[in-house]
Amino acid sequence: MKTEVVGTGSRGTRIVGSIALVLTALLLLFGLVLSPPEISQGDAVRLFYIHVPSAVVSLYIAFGVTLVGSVIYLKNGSVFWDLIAGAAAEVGVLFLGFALITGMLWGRPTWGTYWTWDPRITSTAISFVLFLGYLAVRRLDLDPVARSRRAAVLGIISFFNVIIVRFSVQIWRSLHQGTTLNPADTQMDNSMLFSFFLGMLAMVATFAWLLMHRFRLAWIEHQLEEDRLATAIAARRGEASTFNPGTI
Amino acid sequence: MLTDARAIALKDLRVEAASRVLTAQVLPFGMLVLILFGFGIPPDRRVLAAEGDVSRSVLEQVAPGLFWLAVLFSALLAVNRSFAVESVDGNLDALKLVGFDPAGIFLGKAAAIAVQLVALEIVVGIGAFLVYGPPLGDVILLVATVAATTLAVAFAGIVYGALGAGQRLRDTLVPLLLLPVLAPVLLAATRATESALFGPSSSGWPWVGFLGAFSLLYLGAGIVSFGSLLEEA
Amino acid sequence: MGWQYTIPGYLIVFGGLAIYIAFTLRRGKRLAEQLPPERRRFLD
Amino acid sequence: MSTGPVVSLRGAVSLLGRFPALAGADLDVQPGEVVLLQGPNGAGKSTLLRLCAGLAPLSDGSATVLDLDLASRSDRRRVRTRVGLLGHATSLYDELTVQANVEFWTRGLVDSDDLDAVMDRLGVGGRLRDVRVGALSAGQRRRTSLSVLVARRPQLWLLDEPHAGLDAAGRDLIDDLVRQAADQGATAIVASHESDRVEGLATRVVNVVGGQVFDAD
Repeated sequence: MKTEVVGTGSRGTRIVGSIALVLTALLLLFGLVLSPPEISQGDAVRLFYIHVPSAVVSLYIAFGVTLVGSVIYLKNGSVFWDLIAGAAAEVGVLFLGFALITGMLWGRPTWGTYWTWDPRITSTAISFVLFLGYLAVRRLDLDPVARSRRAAVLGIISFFNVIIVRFSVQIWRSLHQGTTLNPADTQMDNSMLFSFFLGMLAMVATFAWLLMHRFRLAWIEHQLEEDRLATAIAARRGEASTFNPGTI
Repeated sequence: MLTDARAIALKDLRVEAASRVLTAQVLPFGMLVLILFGFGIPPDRRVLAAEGDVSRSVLEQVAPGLFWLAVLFSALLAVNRSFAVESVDGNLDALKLVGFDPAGIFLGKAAAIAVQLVALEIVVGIGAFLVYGPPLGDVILLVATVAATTLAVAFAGIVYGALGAGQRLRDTLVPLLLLPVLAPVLLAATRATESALFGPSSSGWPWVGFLGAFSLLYLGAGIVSFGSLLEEA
Repeated sequence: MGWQYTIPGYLIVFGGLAIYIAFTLRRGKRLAEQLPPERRRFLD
Repeated sequence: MSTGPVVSLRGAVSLLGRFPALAGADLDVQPGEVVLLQGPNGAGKSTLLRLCAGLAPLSDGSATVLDLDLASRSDRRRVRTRVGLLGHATSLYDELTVQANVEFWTRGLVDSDDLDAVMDRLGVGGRLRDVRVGALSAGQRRRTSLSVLVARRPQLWLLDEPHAGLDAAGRDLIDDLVRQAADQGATAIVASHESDRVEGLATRVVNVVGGQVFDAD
């Protein structure tokens, strides 16, 4: 098959990318134009169509991929899965950032404040920092194998930390009665549900597309690092040719 | 494994006893944090307690949270110290060379940290009672909370301390990694302590259970992963 | 009601995505040029 | 016991961070040999010793030590307990006494009479036992560290500049210890700038340059 390769793109990414683009256009059309405002939240409900999907994609899909990649890497040392885990975490952190911002923007008109101690928002914020830490460990200046192994251990623990944080905050807030408007109570008609559904699909497709590109970027970086290493080894070996035993 | 753990724990405690970093630096730090909270939160302002008919000073009401925050920050210092001791003179390598079981190293270091934390909690706790003046309700619940939280902080702290071991960035990396992990612990410990002080006890015990489960989880994680973490340190 | 929060929200998300995409693609392109074509093969 | 080489490196690469400290080293060491590593600073001698101790990573190539494969995690762990490495660091706790340090590092695996004899021989017995390591001189620290190594009776001695920081008596002592260990069937690799001194001791001299090993002529 003839596949023109430019940068990190390929036929595969272009197909996924086109799907993501079409879905996103549809989301904008339905989410911002064709669906009506909600009775109590007004037009702020439209934030929902991107807020919930980006949180779900990040917490469950992206960090789930990081978990799986880390486990496989620890099992068989495959660079592929190590890079997948790292790429998914980075895109996941980006999406989680979006979820945080849209959540706060949604809270202002609905709850009257940017920040409430809502279990979802609170645990999302902490998970965000958890995975920032994971990304920091991936950038440590260690020998590559050591770094990847540490990152893999951390990737696995971090996934469970997200669950623990979520769980603890959930019980905490459920003890306090009257946590204002529950997002699940939102009154949605069919066009709103459809917009929400579109938001899910668009975010999943965008995530898949970004994951492919981000992984390939990491793969190229890995290849270049190997080249650099080969050069460094050659240079190191070259030191021997200028060596004169008399100078010790 | 347990023999190794014992040797490591005793060694760590003897090093601490000799260097007095805990008593000379970490404890005063914890007390200082307690006092400083009084500067940040107006000590004279009073609030109506959740029970309704009592009013307390704000500081008294939030004393459990402040106490655990002070302990948490001090624990960061202790964790850092636990691994600094091993990095000064290449001792981390030597621990591997003489064949200590990684799980034993984990347990020993965690035990040593736990002992230091208990000492810290007793002193800072007495300080908190004196400075913030909350009532003492259910002592058994309070002791159980302290015990479960200590284990949770010790196990998680040592796992994350090892992640940063031998790194130039350790001092900043470990707090960044550890604090969000310990956020649920802080939450649970604070709620349980609130129940122990102001009542009712029944709402505190589930949080103690949560802390216990958290400790067990990190105990398992540490035993399983410590080999990998130390291996290429 | 609520547009003043909805619009910035959408702008931040899709603007942020665009910036991240642009950054990733450009970096990918630049680095890929340093690799011979036969080693640019991925697992698809 | 196998009679194969104690150390066998083939194209061994070892990375320090991203730097190839060893860049394709080949080396065979037979049982009972005392090999002297010569070479300029930064040539990779220390990394070579750390690789043989199972501490520095084997990033490429192959390496076996005492018939154990350094590429395997479990084998590497076994190698570590069978070799004795005296590196630049002395790996002692300043806050603990000499006696407490030596006991901790020998893990109660050494008979206490043996241990006493070794410590006396290395000059850290007697009243020095109860002195905190932080109060020792550099030479005394090294002697303490060395007594741990000697007491553990390693099959392979890896000594990195063992004479540094020692007085004349200490240097002679090191030579005696290595000679005695070799007589008892142990093998030793010694990195040293004091080639005159070690050449008398060594059965073979190799040059380490640019992360590789060359036979000295």
